[in-house]
Amino acid sequence: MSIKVRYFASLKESIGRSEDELILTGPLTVYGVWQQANPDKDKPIQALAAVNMDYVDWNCPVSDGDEVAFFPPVTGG
Amino acid sequence: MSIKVRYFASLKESIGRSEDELILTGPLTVYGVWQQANPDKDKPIQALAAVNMDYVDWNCPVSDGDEVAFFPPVTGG
Amino acid sequence: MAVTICTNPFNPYEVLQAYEATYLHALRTIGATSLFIGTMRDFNEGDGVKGMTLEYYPGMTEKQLDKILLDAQNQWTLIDSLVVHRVGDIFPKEPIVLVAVWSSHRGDAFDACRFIMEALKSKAPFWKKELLLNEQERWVAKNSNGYQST
Amino acid sequence: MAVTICTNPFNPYEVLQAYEATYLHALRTIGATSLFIGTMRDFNEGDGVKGMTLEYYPGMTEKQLDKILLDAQNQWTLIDSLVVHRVGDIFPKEPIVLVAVWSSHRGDAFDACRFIMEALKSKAPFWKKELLLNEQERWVAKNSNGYQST
Repeated sequence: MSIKVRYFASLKESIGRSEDELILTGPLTVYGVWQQANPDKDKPIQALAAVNMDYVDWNCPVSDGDEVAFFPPVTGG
Repeated sequence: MSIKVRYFASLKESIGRSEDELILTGPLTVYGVWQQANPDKDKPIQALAAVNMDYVDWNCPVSDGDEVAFFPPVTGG
Repeated sequence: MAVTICTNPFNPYEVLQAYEATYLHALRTIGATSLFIGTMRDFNEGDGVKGMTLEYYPGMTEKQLDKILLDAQNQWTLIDSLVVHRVGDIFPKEPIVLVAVWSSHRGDAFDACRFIMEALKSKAPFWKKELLLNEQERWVAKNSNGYQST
Repeated sequence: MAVTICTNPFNPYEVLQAYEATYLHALRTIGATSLFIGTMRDFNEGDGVKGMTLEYYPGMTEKQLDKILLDAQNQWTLIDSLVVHRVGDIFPKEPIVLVAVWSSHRGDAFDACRFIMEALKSKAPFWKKELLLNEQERWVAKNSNGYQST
């Protein structure tokens, strides 16, 4: 399946990329997507995750075509 | 001593006057001022009292030259 | 800190821009502005209302409002605060009251703005007499707690 | 209900007057308007700040803000609500966010405005990077609770 991965703000800077296009096989969670996209990097402790622009737990399963996003705590307003 | 008494809103309408000028003798409380000015009328249950534009209890003593005001609960805003 | 009683309709957004233009606009420490505008509705307690007359106690009203703003300044960390209140004849859709609080932080601004509004409702000497659709007049007996259906 | 993300400076009072002019100005049921304006300060966490860049997640930011406004409409009795938020390069004194809530009653307006602002602070995907007086850049790690010295 094909997953689009996006990174924002300080997480984007520390990873050095704003997005990945992953081609994956088998059932996978958000955490699995992180591991596939960043095999050499632990999940940042405070990082948040979203699937298709809704907040999700890191153990949420992903589906073909999903957009998965990782970012630090939000600081708007 | 000379006391100016003022009435506002529904209390002014029910009394039929907006103010009284009283010449009184001896120590007197706000409640005493009401009784002197309105001998035939009980103190309205919810009425508030002010002396020199500050809220006071009805047992507050008054002094020569004071402005005493009586009015119903406030309804601004 | 400023308190204004006005007898004519006012546009709260114009009042705010004019007030900020005097010196607040130049400050770089303002992080939060909390505002409340009370407007005349055409209904109250289940009845249609055509208009109202707002009576006040000149002198005492300003004195009590000044005390409320000072109370707020003492309880929270504020930069400035403002109250504008109409008196006289008022019609539906017209603003009755504007409360504005400027602060560096939103918590202080929110808390103080609400405090000022609730204190005004319970302590500032204003009295509303409503003119109902059936031409009857009635004094508003007391202010509500500010929520629907209560 | 409306959510606007804007890349250029905005005047909140002009935005409000324009928004109200579309239909709210004609309503006779509005009794309470609660507003909050967040403005850029020239200091944060003890350091001087020259400017900031606000990043967001196009699509998700609007989606989350829409949900917050819907949440507020479900919890309180509101007539309308509005959020305007800046993104991009921002300088001290410029408005960052405007929250507006129109209701018949002040309790509903106050509660909902504050709820929307706090929910925005904790859930809407925006990220601030500050440019300090010493030319260093720093990402704001997390939002404060909104009070002085905390």
